[in-house]
Amino acid sequence: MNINIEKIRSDFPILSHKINGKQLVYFDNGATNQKPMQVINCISDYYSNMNSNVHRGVHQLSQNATTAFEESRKYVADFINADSEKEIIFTHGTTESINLIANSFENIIGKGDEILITVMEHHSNLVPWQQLCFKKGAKLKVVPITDEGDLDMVFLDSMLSEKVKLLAFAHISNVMGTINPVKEITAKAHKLGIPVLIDGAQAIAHAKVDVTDLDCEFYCFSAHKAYGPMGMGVLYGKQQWLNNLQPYQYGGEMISTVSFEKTAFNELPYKFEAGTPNVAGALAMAEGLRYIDNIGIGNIVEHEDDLLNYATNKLTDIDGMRIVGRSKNKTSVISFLVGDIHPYDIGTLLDQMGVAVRTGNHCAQPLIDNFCIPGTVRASFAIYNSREEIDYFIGALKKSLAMLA
Amino acid sequence: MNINIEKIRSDFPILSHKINGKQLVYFDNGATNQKPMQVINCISDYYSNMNSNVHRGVHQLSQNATTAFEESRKYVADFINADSEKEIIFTHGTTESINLIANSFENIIGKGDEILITVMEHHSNLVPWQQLCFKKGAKLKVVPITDEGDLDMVFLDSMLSEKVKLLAFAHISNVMGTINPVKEITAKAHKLGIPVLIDGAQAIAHAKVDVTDLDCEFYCFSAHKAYGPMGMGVLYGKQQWLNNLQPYQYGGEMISTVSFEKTAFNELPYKFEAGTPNVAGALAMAEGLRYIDNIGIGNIVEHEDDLLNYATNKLTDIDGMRIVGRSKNKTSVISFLVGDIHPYDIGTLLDQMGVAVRTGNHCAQPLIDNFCIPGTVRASFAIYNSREEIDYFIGALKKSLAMLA
Amino acid sequence: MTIKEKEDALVSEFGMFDEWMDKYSYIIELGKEMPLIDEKHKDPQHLISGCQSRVWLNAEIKDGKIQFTADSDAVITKGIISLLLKVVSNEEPKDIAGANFGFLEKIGLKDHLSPTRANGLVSMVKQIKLYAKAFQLKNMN
Amino acid sequence: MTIKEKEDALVSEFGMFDEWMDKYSYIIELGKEMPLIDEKHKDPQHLISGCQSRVWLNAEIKDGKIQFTADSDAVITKGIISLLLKVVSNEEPKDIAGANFGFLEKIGLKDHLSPTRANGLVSMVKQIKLYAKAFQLKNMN
Ligand SMILES: Cc1ncc(COP(=O)(O)O)c(C=O)c1O
Ligand SMILES: Cc1ncc(COP(=O)(O)O)c(C=O)c1O
Repeated sequence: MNINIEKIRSDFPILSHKINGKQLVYFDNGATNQKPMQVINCISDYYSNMNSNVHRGVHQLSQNATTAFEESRKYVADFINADSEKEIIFTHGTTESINLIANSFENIIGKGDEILITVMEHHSNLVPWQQLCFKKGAKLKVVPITDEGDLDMVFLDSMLSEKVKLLAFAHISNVMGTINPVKEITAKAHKLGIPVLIDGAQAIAHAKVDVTDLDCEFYCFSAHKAYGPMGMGVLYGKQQWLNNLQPYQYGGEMISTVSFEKTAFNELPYKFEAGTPNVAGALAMAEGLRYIDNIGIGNIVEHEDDLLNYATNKLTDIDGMRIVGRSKNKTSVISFLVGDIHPYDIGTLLDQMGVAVRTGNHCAQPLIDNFCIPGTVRASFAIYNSREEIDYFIGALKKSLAMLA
Repeated sequence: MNINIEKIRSDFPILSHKINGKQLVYFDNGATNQKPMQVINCISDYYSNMNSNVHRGVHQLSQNATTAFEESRKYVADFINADSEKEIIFTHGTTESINLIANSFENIIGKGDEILITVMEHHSNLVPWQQLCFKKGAKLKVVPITDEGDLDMVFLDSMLSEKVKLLAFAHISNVMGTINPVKEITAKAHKLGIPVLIDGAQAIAHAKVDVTDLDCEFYCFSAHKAYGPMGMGVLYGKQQWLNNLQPYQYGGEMISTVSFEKTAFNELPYKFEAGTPNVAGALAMAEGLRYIDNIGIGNIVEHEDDLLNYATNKLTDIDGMRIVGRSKNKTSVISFLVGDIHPYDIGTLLDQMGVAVRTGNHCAQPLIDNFCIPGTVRASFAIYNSREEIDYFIGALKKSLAMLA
Repeated sequence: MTIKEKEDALVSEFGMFDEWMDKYSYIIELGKEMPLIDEKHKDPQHLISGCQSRVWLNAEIKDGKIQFTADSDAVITKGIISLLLKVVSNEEPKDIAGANFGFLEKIGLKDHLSPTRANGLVSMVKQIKLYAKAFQLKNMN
Repeated sequence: MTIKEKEDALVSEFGMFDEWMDKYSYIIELGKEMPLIDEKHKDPQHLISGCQSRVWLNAEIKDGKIQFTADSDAVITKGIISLLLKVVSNEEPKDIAGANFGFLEKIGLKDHLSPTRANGLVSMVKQIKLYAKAFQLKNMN
């Protein structure tokens, strides 16, 4: 192992907290992960030393804030290997990134057209397309999955057709951890000229993301799932696509000139960034990604894979254990059920012992319904988690099960 | 004076900074104001001690974060005297709040309908309505202003008609500081059954805002102009209106149940809050408003009025001075021009002396065009500014003018 | 026993537990003893919308007193419901309308009733009060 | 003088100023001496889109060397343009294409050329290079 977990843990102030008198074990990383001092300090520093509105000010504070803001954009562009920082639109999160494209596609989608998604989508990558289809008389088609939780590629092939105007799917499932073969699927879609949008919310902190290699048209993610702040996210889009799409919101920097009769819009990326931007958010997002870079995404994947395998083995030993999502290709997300015990009961007792997991449908209700289950308990790991924490969790889980038996 | 400026200044770390070797004098508060330690610490504390996704978690961190998040909503509701916290939609700023309503009005506005705005609107309260009108074949009508920068009430009366489906205007002009007679105008509109949206971006930190007293249908503002964080704002809306409007973005907490065939939306306020909310932002926004409350908005207005009068008198003594916006009813925003000197030149030289002002069209290009000027220099004050700073600014301005003469 | 007395009794019962495990085990036990809602009432009308576990509630009036029955698919939720019902069941509508379940705080379960909790217990309490009010109105007519 | 030599000359001239006021006064003076663009060229084609002050630029070739003229409605912008033009005017296209205006950093004006600056000077530099390239191509034909 190339990483020093103790050192990493000491970067995260919240990890030393006690919950119900017990040491916090934070396994709810799929929902949001914790923030290192570097990111927290970045926000404080920004507001203590350089806070200003950007782009239009002639004074130094504004100049410096603008420079830092645009350097953050460059950092993000490099992080996902985009061609240009013009392709990086700052949004407020994955959900907004997806809604932006869904809105801008109103001019592109028509009656009888199809939008293709998959059974494993998060509501944020489902409902925007569903509502767009309602509005435009188009059809939402859904690619099924196998029992293991992999996309059914045979179905996918048969569902790709000239009618499909967009294929939108998750890089990584937030419920099952399945890593979809993004590059392969994108290539299939491109053969028919279908643009591809990837929901990278669960991937950005857990896998190498290279949009040039993937060759997707759009890629979306949130800062708060990548050691960064809440309320900040990214829409990556290929320039020729972004140039052709209509703006989403109006006001502020996205305007070039305006009279009461007409408005000319600014160029990329500003065309899609209305209102005062979240400068602190942009800096802190870049700082979160820098945190990943400093450890190295390869090292992170290796460590999290180790946790995944370690935990999966231990869980499998438990009587009545059912792991939902058993793809050969998955990240450190484990959803499970034990016998017919309700996930809520397990989550509540684990909480008493300081272990934070998520329970429920994880904003992927159709996927949960697909398995005919009431929800799952989900443990999802991040760079600061350890085998010791998993041992403790397994002990706590066994205690809970004994109480619930 | 009931306030202690030295004490207040010591709350704002950035105010002790030097710019170009000179003590910073920050008069760009109309663009964004600076943050007190209380707000900065609130963000650090949140990420160090309680960070979690909200609403759906059974574990303690999530419970605590959810409680704090909803208490912030309650604080905001009380701050503007809303009936219920259901009327407080968290957005990312004024611009998004306005765009949300513009989008949701797509079902309400039709061909031949009119939307009424004023000449003094910020782009964010102009372009969304202009584009909505383009899209729906409606007409954008613009209420003119007097030479002093007041709304022309005679014109307003004549332009209000059954055709008008919405009246949208600024509580306070960001260029001229004019305080519009909001309550009176709203009552006029209501006589014809016209709903009213108020852009409160410049009012929230500088005037008492009481939405129940104003009786407006919608009120919008940004946290970053009220000592709070960037990337956070509010849309206040009357419940019966919000209930009838369609959602804006889809995904996350705004969904109640979902299948591939249909989606049921959550109740207010969640219906309009898609995606992971900015919990830190909500807490810090409430903290910024609490800062205002602790000083007392009455004391703030008194202090800022004093600064306004003091500065206006000193400026008026300068040869060739033209103050743009001379309403009897204005806040501490002073836009000016001197002779035919370009605002950019003045701003650049003031910056050399540590004085941060804004120059240009202040995102209100049509208003600037209305006066046939190239833009203005704008000095705008906040609670932490002082007469001494104004003295220094006047000296620096005179030096600049001598160089530019 | 009045509602107040029943609450006090529960508080002193729970006072015996030093360990959260004993407390929760007892809650789960109590859930098992709760008068269950008739299977035929487990329908959408009796379902309380909570985020994760499903909760059903029914109420009938007998000799001027309300008899509650309920169920949930999560046993801890069920246990806590049973605590609520222990206190209000077999009481008159007017007394139920005034109940505030303050005892939950004393036995360290208050957060289960917090409005932000994903178990629907807040809606459960609302529904209990609604039933009480409905029967009150009926009596007056 | 080569571009490099002209840059060095400016750097040493500005080296004389201890005070920012003297520096900016001098910049403003230089702006007044700049060869102004013909009024008839102050049209949208010659306008450089900058955020706040308007800037016009024209270029003509004479004996293989480019003669630039310009103007701005802001005198400081005008002064800085005059610095740029002092260095590149009357030079051959190929030399101008290679200029990087590094001297601005040495005289403490670099931030005026930052891409985030609201004065349009970056677009101005781009336009200077475009002219140089266009004339280079023309020469080759
Ligand atoms: C009057 C007015 N309206 C709207 C806005 C837009 O606010 P924001 O950029 O925070 O969305 C501003 C601030 O720039 C403003 O002054
Ligand atoms: C796969 C997936 N897509 C989309 C989202 C939505 O992200 P956000 O809530 O940050 O907008 C999430 C996170 O909850 C997710 O896991």
